[in-house]
Amino acid sequence: MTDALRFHVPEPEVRPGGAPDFSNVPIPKAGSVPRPPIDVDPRDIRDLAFSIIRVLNRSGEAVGPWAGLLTDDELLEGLRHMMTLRAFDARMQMAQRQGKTSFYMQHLGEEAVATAFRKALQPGDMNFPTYRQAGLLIADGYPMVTMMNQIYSNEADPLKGRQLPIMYSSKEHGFFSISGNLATQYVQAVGWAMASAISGDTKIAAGWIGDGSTAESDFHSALVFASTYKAPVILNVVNNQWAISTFQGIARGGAGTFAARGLGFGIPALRVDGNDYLAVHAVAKWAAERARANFGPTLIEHVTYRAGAHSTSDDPSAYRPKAESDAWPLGDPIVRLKNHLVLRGVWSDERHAQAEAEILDTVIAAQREAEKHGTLHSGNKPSVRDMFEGLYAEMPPHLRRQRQQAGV
Amino acid sequence: MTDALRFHVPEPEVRPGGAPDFSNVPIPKAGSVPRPPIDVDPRDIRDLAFSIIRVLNRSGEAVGPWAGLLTDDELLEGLRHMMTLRAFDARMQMAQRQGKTSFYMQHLGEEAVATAFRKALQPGDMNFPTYRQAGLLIADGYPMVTMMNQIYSNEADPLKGRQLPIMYSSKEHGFFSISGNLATQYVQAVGWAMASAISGDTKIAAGWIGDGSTAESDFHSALVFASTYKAPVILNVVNNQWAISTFQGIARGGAGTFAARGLGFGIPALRVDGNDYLAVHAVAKWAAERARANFGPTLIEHVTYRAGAHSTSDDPSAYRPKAESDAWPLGDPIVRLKNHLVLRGVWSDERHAQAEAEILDTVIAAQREAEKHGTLHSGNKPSVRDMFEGLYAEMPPHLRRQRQQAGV
Amino acid sequence: MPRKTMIEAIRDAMDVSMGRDEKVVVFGEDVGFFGGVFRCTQGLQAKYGKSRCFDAPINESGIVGTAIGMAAYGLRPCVEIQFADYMYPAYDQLTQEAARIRYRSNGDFTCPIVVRMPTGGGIFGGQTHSQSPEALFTHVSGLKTVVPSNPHDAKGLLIAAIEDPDPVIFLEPKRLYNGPFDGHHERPVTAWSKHELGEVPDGHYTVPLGKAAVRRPGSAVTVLAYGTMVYVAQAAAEETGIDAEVIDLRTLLPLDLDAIVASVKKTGRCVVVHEATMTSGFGAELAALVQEHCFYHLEAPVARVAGWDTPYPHAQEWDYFPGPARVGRALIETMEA
Amino acid sequence: MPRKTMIEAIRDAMDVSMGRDEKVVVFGEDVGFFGGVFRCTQGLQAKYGKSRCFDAPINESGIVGTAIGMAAYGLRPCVEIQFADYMYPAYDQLTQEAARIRYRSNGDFTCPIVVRMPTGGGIFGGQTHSQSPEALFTHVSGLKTVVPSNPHDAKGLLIAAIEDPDPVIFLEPKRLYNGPFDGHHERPVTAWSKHELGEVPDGHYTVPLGKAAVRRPGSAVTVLAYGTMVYVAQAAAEETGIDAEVIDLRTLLPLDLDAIVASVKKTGRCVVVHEATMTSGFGAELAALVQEHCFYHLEAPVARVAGWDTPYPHAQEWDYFPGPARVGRALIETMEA
Ligand SMILES: Cc1ncc(C[n+]2csc(CCOP(=O)(O)OP(=O)(O)O)c2C)c(N)n1
Ligand SMILES: Cc1ncc(C[n+]2csc(CCOP(=O)(O)OP(=O)(O)O)c2C)c(N)n1
Ligand SMILES: [Mg+2]
Ligand SMILES: [Mg+2]
Repeated sequence: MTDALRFHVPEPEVRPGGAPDFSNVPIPKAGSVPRPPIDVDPRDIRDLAFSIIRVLNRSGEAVGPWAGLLTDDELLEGLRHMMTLRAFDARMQMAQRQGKTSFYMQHLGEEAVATAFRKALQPGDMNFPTYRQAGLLIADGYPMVTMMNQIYSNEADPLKGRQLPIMYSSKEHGFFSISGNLATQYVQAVGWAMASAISGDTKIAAGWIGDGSTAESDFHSALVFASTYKAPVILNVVNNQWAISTFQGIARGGAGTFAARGLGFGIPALRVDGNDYLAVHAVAKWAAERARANFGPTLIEHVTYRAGAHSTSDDPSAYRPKAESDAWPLGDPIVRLKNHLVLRGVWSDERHAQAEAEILDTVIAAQREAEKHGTLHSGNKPSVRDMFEGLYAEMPPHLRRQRQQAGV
Repeated sequence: MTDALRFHVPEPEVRPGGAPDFSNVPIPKAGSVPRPPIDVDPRDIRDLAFSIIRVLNRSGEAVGPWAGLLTDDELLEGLRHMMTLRAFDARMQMAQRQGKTSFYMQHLGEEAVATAFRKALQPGDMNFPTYRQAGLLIADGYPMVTMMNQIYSNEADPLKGRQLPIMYSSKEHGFFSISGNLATQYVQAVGWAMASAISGDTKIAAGWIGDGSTAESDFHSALVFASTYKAPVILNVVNNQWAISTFQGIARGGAGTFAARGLGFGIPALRVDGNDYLAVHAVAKWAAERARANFGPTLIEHVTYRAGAHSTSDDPSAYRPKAESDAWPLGDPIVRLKNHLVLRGVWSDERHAQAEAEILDTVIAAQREAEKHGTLHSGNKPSVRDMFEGLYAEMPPHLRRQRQQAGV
Repeated sequence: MPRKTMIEAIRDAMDVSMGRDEKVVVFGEDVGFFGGVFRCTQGLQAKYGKSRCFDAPINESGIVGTAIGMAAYGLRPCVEIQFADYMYPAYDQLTQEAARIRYRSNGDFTCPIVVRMPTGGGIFGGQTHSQSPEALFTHVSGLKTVVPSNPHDAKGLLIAAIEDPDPVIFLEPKRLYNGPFDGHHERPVTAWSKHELGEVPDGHYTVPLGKAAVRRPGSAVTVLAYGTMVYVAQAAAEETGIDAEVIDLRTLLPLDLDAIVASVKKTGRCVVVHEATMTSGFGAELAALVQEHCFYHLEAPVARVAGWDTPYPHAQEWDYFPGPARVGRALIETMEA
Repeated sequence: MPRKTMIEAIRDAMDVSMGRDEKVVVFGEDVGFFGGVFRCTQGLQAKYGKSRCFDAPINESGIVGTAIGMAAYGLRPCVEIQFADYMYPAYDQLTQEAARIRYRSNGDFTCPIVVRMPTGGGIFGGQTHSQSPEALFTHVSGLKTVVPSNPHDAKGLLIAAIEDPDPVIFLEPKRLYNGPFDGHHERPVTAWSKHELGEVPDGHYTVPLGKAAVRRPGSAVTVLAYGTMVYVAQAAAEETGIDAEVIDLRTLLPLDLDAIVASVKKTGRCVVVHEATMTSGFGAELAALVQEHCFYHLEAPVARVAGWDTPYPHAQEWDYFPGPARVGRALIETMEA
């Protein structure tokens, strides 16, 4: 007689009330994963999908074959970008609480991912980001005031109040207009990269997706097209362990890792310590070189942890232990890079504290400047006319009638 | 300076006019692939996704660890099923040419896949087939007359003329209503299997998809859900090398095989010689046992060749060499099983010829019977009332009004 | 009688249904442990176990696709799409599969599923948390589409939907979750505890699909509305002093055409309101039907008030929303026509 | 002037566009080497190379999704969905992405793509090769929707669509591919070579989007039609002897409302016809607009003749199809009303 079937629903190790437990997360030693040549046969590096590339060790040293790509100045700049992003987040989070905007999403704990990645790209390359990659803009020098204008939907909002806060767009900075619909843009990144190849250009694209969103179908579409046409694209999965209240095990299912998804497509798949600025940058650089040299796509899983709430509408204490973030074994990306720079003798606690203060001043100054243009519920706003405009290159008659009806 | 990017479009080895070439298709020796225990850790059998499980060797012997599951009588029955399906196809193909129906799709060269698979299932299990698995019905004893009534959309059509020819449905025979939309049912199979597990039942499900259709997003959905909830489902990919005019390389991209797709989900993935009745049956049985024993899903890639046209609307000579089918290295499934049975001394050329004639008679008799009920353009038809009925359990008022308007 | 919010009423409907029929299962994104981002499924996993209420991967097509398979097996899945704006990946499964399985298999297989989704704007959700896609469902033969406007109906309609033998799209106007909202966003929010339709009987009851309700009797003009717009229409009637009859359609398909025709024949005028984009919205169908069935009784063209033909903007939310001022203007124009 | 089938005209439009602008790329399922299951792209790969015309994986969402990315890069993709019935997996990309990119980025990025798809029934294609989903596009702000009815227009409209700076849905009535079909399926097929609208000028020309054409002038009643129904309407007019003015809308969005209103004000009566399912079909929008803009000129309710509210059946295809008899009856009833 056959036993009855049982229904299996994956569960996180602990829930609120329990003690955080990451003992099941294997963390390879920094420097232990080899760096293959960029023309490697993807079949020869399948194991990289199950390891983690790390550069900074516990003592703050940069070790192993992925180390040594960045100068001290570049690292100091990276530190500043991460600190800026964190300060920016804190202010905007507060601005939302003060009713200056409707919504905000922060990057706490994940600052290294996008900031380090951005520096591996070249001008003209294009990112197709999710809502948690503002680091791309910060690291590319996009003005914070403009970001805030967008968040406030004020009169200077470059998107005219049409988009939700943080759904930035900047072609100039290689940052594709963010969509609120998850995963849709992953496959668009592949299309952009295909277009670059079709045009005999040298520019590459990067797609971004969260761990939870890899479950969406467009993730598959992206891999199918990238694999088939060897598109010059970097496919990033930011595994921050959570998708709102849902732990990564629901999206990942029985696969050991998200990087493993690449194996079924013959796409080289690497996992990287997402809280290690140097590692993220080195892996991104490797993938960018591959793409630009016509070797096709690379899948990168950035292993990190969403230390904050999903968004200002979320309270994570309802679904995970409060202290889970402190127990995260890969540490804090800012602290780790700071320690490394201190160890190298180019940074100190004092300079760090000073930089923090300076950065805060800059952010606050930007905020003051932005608020001169208004915030969501006060001051000047994008006009009602702006609501009707810009949908089509030329306004069709029915919309013109509606605009007249609206009296604008 | 960076070189310009190049756009890569995969191409089949040969096109019409060229000589068929399958030298790039590695065919392992029959009997050479081990048979793991059903509780195997999927990580330990990743190589099975790149090999081919085969039982019948070139001499017609059944060899290796996957052999020995079926009695002579069962094999003889299997042969009869395949021959019946082939004869059925030939008659229906002709019937379409004679204008008795609008459309037909045959299974030529792929007869082993569904017929052998069906015998590994138990009553109550449910298939979610594509349009190329009529072998499931034939092997389960579903009446050919009923199939033909459906194909003819005649007065006895169990689907009342509503569905395209060959889009059968039979709950009783574990055959879910076929959809004309590719891939949609793959994930439904997973849902059915989840329901069985939720209910503490012992029944399992099987999903079916073609090589080309694995590119569809629902293929991904199915793998995500099956992997996450360890659903008792067998996920079949029938790789018959072609998707209408498109060779399998477009869907497969840079992956070596379609089975490889399972690796990214921790789902055991096996490739099987789809033209080998014994191998298909043995692999199906293994997967069914796993599913029933709560070990979750299995992905099976059936390696076969679509020897005929895609459908009656298609002419393959426009996109592949005419003789390509003869060059297919895995041979013809009927010939191979026949040879095996002859070798075993339970069959002969004479009996085969005789069986062929008998089967043809049976098919023709069924056809005569079906044609008594009419064919698409002649004889009695499902009524116009049938068009309005059965959309909802109870006909809503607007449809009642429309039916009255139509005067029925 | 106990007063409940619409969220509590919806949760209660699932609770009652799960308690009565073990074939009812509930799943969706964040629906299990956490109980849904709007908390509509809170407590159901704890009460009925992980096999009856669980978290799903973020894949709407997979959620609906597996629900269809479960329904074919014999379960009665009631699934949640986190926002109606995210139903598009599931649109293929809903329209090409769920809607057609009974028909194409001649009843061999059926598809009793309910797909719940929060709909509509008014929470500064921008273009991806504000959509009202009802017309995309009413155009599809084989689906039923329901839009409750209050806790009492929400519970009764949801139980009826779960018990219905066919697929039902259940659109929940999220701006009504916590109170009847009449479009006056500048005023304090009213709670359901202050409203008689917040009274939700305990236990099992149904509100039948396909029956409209008159929310405000009147003789001068008929207003056809559903969801949030029911309250906006009532407010517009009060504020203009026009004796409008406000009909809450509740179910868009099957539609209660008899109730509509009876009212319009009485009033001779009709205004149709909805929040969705105007062009090809469900209001078009309503206007077409009204002029077809009441042509000789109509004293003015059927007017439509709807969301503009643009995506739902963030900053200009209240310029987009067809509030009481715009509806009022349409009432006046229709009376003066 | 050379006469061409609609297939040849469509191919010619892509050929001309690819020749003039190397940013134009064409892809889709079976579109490359083979030239498409309806052969609309035959020869383009051979002429322009595999980088400009190629086969795509069977993934409609991926086809449209990559096209959007290409458009953002600066190309002008013109992609094929093998049948309109298979556009549903791409519906999310079309409606939530293509339609909104210009708007939400305030023009920072744009999406000049064309998505071609064969539509409509009449080839015994059953419920999955016969659909007419135009209303699902006209409800979505940001898209344009075009339905040509003859080779001349097909070429000119397709070139205009490819050159348009915004996303265009291009629906090709497959029953018209080889000849003007008036619904008399029992009669021999007419070829385009016998029809003056089969005359297709060589080289570049456009038919502007948003402009209707009067196919049959008349004074008794206006018939609004597009695609195959243009010929059905003409046949119905001839057969009933009713002096109907048949308007071929050509573009559904933007709609040529001026042409419609002018005609209906002249005739005082209107019949709207389409093949798609009636409820919430584009006919609803047309009827709503006509009664709104021509109320005081209307002498009868606007009538709709459309596909029934069921999936497109196989055996009962001609009972489903709104042929000349049904349209004729509506004309008579509208005249007698
Ligand atoms: C298509 C779609 N479905 C659902 C949502 C609602 N939603 C927004 S964010 C989110 C979780 C995403 O998690 P993950 O991909 O891990 O990204 P993270 O927030 O962790 O960066 C969900 C379900 C959405 N925006 N779009
Ligand atoms: C969603 C969808 N897209 C496209 C089609 C058109 N179509 C029908 S069969 C087919 C090829 C399928 O190839 P494959 O999956 O390899 O199955 P095979 O025909 O070889 O058995 C295509 C593209 C469809 N039916 N549904
Ligand atoms: Mg996450
Ligand atoms: Mg195939």
